[in-house]
Amino acid sequence: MSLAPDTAVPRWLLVPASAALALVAVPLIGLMVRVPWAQIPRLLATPAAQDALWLSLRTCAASTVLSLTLGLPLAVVLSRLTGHWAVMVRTISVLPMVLPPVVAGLVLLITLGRRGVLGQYLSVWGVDIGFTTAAVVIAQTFVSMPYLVITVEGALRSTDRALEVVAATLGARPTTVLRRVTLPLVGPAILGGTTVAFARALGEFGATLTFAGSLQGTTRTLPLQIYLQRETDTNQALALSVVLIALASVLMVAPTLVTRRSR
Amino acid sequence: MSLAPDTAVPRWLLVPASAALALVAVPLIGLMVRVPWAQIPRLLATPAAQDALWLSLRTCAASTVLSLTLGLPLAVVLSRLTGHWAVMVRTISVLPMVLPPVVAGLVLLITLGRRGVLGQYLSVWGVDIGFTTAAVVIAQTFVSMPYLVITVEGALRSTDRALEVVAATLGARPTTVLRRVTLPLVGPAILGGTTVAFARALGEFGATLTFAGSLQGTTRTLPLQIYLQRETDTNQALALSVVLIALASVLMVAPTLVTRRSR
Amino acid sequence: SSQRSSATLVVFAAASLTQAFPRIAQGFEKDHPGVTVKFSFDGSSSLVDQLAGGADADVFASADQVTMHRAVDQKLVASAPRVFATNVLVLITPPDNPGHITGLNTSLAGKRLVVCAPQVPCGDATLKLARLDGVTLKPVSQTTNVTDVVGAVTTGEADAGIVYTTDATAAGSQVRTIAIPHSDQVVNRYPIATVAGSSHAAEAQSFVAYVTSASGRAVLSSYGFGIP
Amino acid sequence: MSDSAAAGLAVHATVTVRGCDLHLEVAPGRTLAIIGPNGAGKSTLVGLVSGELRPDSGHVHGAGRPFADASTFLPVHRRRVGYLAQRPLLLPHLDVLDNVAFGPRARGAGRREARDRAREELREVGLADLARRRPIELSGGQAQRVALARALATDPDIVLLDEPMAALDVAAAASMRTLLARRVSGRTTLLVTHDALDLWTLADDVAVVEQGRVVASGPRDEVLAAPPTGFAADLAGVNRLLGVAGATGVVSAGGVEVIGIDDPDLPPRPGQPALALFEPAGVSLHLTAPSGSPRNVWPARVSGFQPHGPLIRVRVRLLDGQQVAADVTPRAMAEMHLGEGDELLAVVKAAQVRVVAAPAPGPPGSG
Amino acid sequence: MSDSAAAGLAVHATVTVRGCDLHLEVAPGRTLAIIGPNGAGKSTLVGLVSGELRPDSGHVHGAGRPFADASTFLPVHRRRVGYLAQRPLLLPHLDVLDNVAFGPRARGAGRREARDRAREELREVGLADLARRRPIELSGGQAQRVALARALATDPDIVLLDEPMAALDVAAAASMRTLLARRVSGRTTLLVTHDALDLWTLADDVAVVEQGRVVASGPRDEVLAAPPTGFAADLAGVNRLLGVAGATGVVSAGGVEVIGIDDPDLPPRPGQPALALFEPAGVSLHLTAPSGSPRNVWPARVSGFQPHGPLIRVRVRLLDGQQVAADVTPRAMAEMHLGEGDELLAVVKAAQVRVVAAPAPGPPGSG
Ligand SMILES: Nc1ncnc2c1ncn2[C@@H]1O[C@H](COP(=O)(O)OP(=O)(O)OP(=O)(O)O)[C@@H](O)[C@H]1O
Ligand SMILES: Nc1ncnc2c1ncn2[C@@H]1O[C@H](COP(=O)(O)OP(=O)(O)OP(=O)(O)O)[C@@H](O)[C@H]1O
Ligand SMILES: [Mg+2]
Ligand SMILES: [Mg+2]
Repeated sequence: MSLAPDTAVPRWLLVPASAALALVAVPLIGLMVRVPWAQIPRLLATPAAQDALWLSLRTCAASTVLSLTLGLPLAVVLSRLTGHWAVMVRTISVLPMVLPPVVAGLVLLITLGRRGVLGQYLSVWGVDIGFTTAAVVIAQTFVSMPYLVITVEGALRSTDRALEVVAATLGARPTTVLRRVTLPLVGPAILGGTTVAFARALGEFGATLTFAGSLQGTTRTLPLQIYLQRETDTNQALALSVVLIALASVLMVAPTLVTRRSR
Repeated sequence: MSLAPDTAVPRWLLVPASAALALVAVPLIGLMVRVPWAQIPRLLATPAAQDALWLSLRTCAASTVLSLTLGLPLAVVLSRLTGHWAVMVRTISVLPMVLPPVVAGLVLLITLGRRGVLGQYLSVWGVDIGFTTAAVVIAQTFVSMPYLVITVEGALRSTDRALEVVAATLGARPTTVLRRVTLPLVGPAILGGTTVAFARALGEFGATLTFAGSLQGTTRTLPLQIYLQRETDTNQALALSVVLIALASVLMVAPTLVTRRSR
Repeated sequence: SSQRSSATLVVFAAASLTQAFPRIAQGFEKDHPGVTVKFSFDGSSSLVDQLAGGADADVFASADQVTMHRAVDQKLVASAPRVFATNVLVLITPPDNPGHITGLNTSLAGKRLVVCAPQVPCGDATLKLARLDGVTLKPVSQTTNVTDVVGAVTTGEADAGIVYTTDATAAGSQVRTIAIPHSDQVVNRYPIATVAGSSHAAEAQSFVAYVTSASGRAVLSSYGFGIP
Repeated sequence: MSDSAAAGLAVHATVTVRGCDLHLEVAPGRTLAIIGPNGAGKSTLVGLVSGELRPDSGHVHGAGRPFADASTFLPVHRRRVGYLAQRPLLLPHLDVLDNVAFGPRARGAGRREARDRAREELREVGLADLARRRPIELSGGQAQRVALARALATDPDIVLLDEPMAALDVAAAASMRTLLARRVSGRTTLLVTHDALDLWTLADDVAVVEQGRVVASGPRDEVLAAPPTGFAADLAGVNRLLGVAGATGVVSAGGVEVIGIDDPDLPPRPGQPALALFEPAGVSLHLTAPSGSPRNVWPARVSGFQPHGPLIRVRVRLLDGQQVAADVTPRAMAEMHLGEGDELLAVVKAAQVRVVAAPAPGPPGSG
Repeated sequence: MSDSAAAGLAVHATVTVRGCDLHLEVAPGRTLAIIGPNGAGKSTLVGLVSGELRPDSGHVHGAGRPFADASTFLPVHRRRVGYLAQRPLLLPHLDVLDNVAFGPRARGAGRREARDRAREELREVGLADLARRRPIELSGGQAQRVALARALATDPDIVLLDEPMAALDVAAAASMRTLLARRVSGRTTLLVTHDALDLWTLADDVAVVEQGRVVASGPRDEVLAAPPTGFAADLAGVNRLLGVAGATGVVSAGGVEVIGIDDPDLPPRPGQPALALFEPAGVSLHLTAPSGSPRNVWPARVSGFQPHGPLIRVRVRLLDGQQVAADVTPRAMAEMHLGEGDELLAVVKAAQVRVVAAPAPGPPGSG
């Protein structure tokens, strides 16, 4: 409700902080002002929008789970590496963040596509990834997992290792230490990283379009639908964007409410 | 070089961690295999590529500086907020991450554009942001600053407040505490967050295209150039992507090398 | 067509066909019961990249012939491409025309003009047309995508833009359209072909036939396309 | 040292979540030792003065300035307090020298000057060699000594020491006591301690905190001469029986009559609460009643024992539950075959028992 | 307690960055107290056994199993050690009960069972009430007691206690000593301490660590009877002068002849190193030579003093720089107008000086 009493923040800090908030909030308010609210219900009733919404939810859930299952272990291992290895592995892990999404899609396509470097062999085995819902999930995971990895690794590096040692002296095997000490200690960071990864996946557009195509009900997620809508009517695209923003806000606020208790 | 000796990571963790690394690394390797290396020097010699490269560097530097100046204060203030305010401010700060870049561009346009909610007044004062390099910087900051804010805030929340109190008893004013205790304590997180923000800005495409347009030397950054290149020749686009990746890698490894000493 | 009662035809079509093609498909589906048509719309060259990447598609409709040639060169299409529609360029401004643009002439000087980049078909055509008319354009942005040009004009961000007449038609009252002299000499042609390796080759063939038939043409011209 | 260092300290404040309602005053320039059990509220008291805690009600005044009341809250950095916490709390990103130089720097000294001062303070705590170490490379005791050097480097008006020597070795603690005695003299000082030696060495006054309240406070010698609580008696190393004064030299306490000698400085008044005080060394234990002169012979039951130097300290419980400690030789212990729960007689010569008026309950400053 | 608890502990290892080369053995079931100055390497020794540190060379064996050598490194969780560090290190995301239940859970107990056990251990340390608190809501001493309960809840083979009572109040420390004495008996235990009381209460053996080396170790009574180093003498509270034995009862030490009585248990041999040991209370200070019987009259110079209970402990330096402590009354002090640097005579009766053979340098287990 207010600034925590035990630590004073310099007053002047509120100036740049407000500016930062304004930079983000003002465009969002602009959107709220301009958006044709009346059209939203009708728009949401169309099968195209419903398919897109539902597909987005499913794929984002899947890619977030995938990001957690693979990304958390990577973050833990990464936080234990030192020297050149750490720099190398971290750089690789972060690279998808820097790729323009379209390039990310292209890179996936030339690798996992039916004629791709790896995909051609998968294809022989009857596994075709490109242009399926699986491709959407892979594209989303590829671009969003790095955000989870980098957030959690940073937090892990600043935890007190002595706590893990103490847990081990109490008889906890490495797996138990991981589950009951290491991960809970960085709980907020995991929550934060997951939120960011989910958000990134939900907004993912370029890589999905390129690697998975845009087929209603199969690969046309909400951002793709918005993009398509824009070809015909910018206002409708904005209206759908509001739906996306609302969805994202709810999904981001929800875990905070759940964990408020334990803070 | 190896896992730190004082804490054992469960062995099985290496399996999902390797899978995660593979998910990211394999497509990048795929790119390396397919890319027409021979074309790169010739491509880099073209004025279009050089302009794009140079513009990307300048705008990303500017937007990173902007993200730091505005985003760091926001992160500090945010880390001190509690209750509903914290949830609200954090959600707003994070929303740009979830917007598909094209929507982000649209949102900026309807706000800061010539007829935008705010832009129409700016326009009267003779300030036209659209289609200028400034628009590129704003778009990049809008989409990338949230990554910095969220990373640093997470780290700040897990620092030991008692250290700040002790510094204050030693006579340090809030500003001094901030500069000499709070921020140094989350140094690695700031570095990480800045890297991520820089990376996101470097790869930014959709918002820039929509809000700033695409004009060689003024607003056509490297990702836009890659996108355009792809219309004529996908291979050349891939070649330019490699340049982007190399650039990003260098910029990410550099700060790590500089700070290696102080770890 | 009645033997295979259920087939889903996937059509890869250029983004500028987003509105026209679903209408055509409605008619086609009525004529061919059991066949469902699905679309994937994107920039033509993206679609070629996707086809090259192994996308499962049956029909490919490109917005220009150069891109279709790339598909042909990579042996991605099965049939000889057929031109089914044409498009010409027009100048558009916001409805209130704040820049007082009168045409592709000196009224554009110092105004914000947005065009397509020369690397993409509409930009290539724009360049040719400007040469024909003896004007040197000083655009503030050269986008990869016609939609971005339309967007810049409808939001009022740009004073003028050069787009296809179909785009102007689709934008309706959001823009004012000004014809450009000699535009009929720089015609953009839309070719269509069936995709190599299609599992519904027969249906694909009939869809191509339908698009080039009278009913297909009728729909296309209602969206502003020219008929070859 | 600034002029305002001459002004004292007053705390009259509550901290509800910690169940603390603390009232305390320290005269200018004096050192007050705070003693009390774990969780009593000692660190809370210190936190109220340092500015780490904000009182829920009441006020805190220090060095002549209001630190906190209903309307004001003086920020920590303007209180000019030197604070040494239970944990060293060194800044991990600075080396030892810069940790100590931090205070002078923050108060406006130049880098050179601050570092010179820091080097001097490090020399005083005997750690000049470690100036370039990182805090993580220090042992527990070394870290605490650096923290002390840091706290003293700012010439604070008020010094807060929260168990500053808990982690120090005997030799270091001894030299630190000498150093502290010199450095805090003339400064208003709060010292939290569990060590009786600190009381003798450093304290002018003593306050006893129990269960969130200051239950007694006063000049050290008075408090130790008549320990106001069992805890204080424990710390002072004497047996303390609380009862009611009867005839001269007599207290009804421990369910028996205790006979001793009235203290002329703190004479008990008949019918009023009084304390009987005596050393554990003066208590002997017998299985049968002794025949000699000792006038105090109390039935008791053994509640525990532990080695105490070359002797064994046996704790026995009297009829009403009050405890008495007796130091006996291992040989005596073995001869009596003592075990927990055994019944015996505790015997003390009347000449060894001092009878004093019980200090009034509650702190002097309260109400 | 498992059978392997009967096996002892052996450390012969180096940790280069900390400048430590430590050699030590603990017999099965015995409690070894480790004493030494801050930064000597005590925590390092403990870390080698807990598995927190890996030796750079050498080996560590515990409870009959190799803990670490050139080829093996037994992971921490398989060492079955109970470890109580200098900091409480409670897990911040678990409440007090679950912190204590952590060990039993990790060793396979069910949730119910583990919590029952935890409640029991909390009761033993007197904190059953705080079971549902978060670690951040505890005072310093409370946290340390919870950490102790947690360490003991796993029935470890080997117990490592690194200054476990530094943060405890007198009463809590006393009851903790009783508790520890009961709970660690029969278990091989390493106890780092700065408190002489711990030696008397808990230790069977004592090892002295200085500058990264174990400079002496042996049964407690032997070590305290003839303190091998000045540090150990300090801790034991006796004066110790190192010299060379001459005729019976004579040692050349402190630049003078010290006359005393040879200890029959540890008789010095002429020409060999010997120690003269005497209590500070037996030393009197004079400005002029006394006329009476005392045979030891040494010129000295005051190097410092501090209150010590009702007395004042004066430290003086002899001709060769060795230090002697003398306890004098404040009155005597005032009458002599003593100040730092003053020259005077330190006088000790020969009957109060015990002369013993100096213990051989180096640890028993080394080489
Ligand atoms: N952050 C907190 N929130 C709630 N209660 C707390 C908090 N910190 C301490 N307490 C409680 O407040 C009471 C007083 O704590 P305080 O730290 O002042 O004790 P203390 O006298 O310093 O004890 P110790 O000798 O163990 O350090 C204790 O009962 C403790 O459990
Ligand atoms: N992480 C570290 N890196 C380098 N040196 C260290 C580190 N930790 C401790 N040291 C040094 O190693 C030596 C031994 O430290 P150790 O912690 O074992 O001392 P200690 O005997 O436990 O002291 P104390 O009584 O102060 O706790 C000290 O000189 C210390 O400065
Ligand atoms: Mg405390
Ligand atoms: Mg230690």
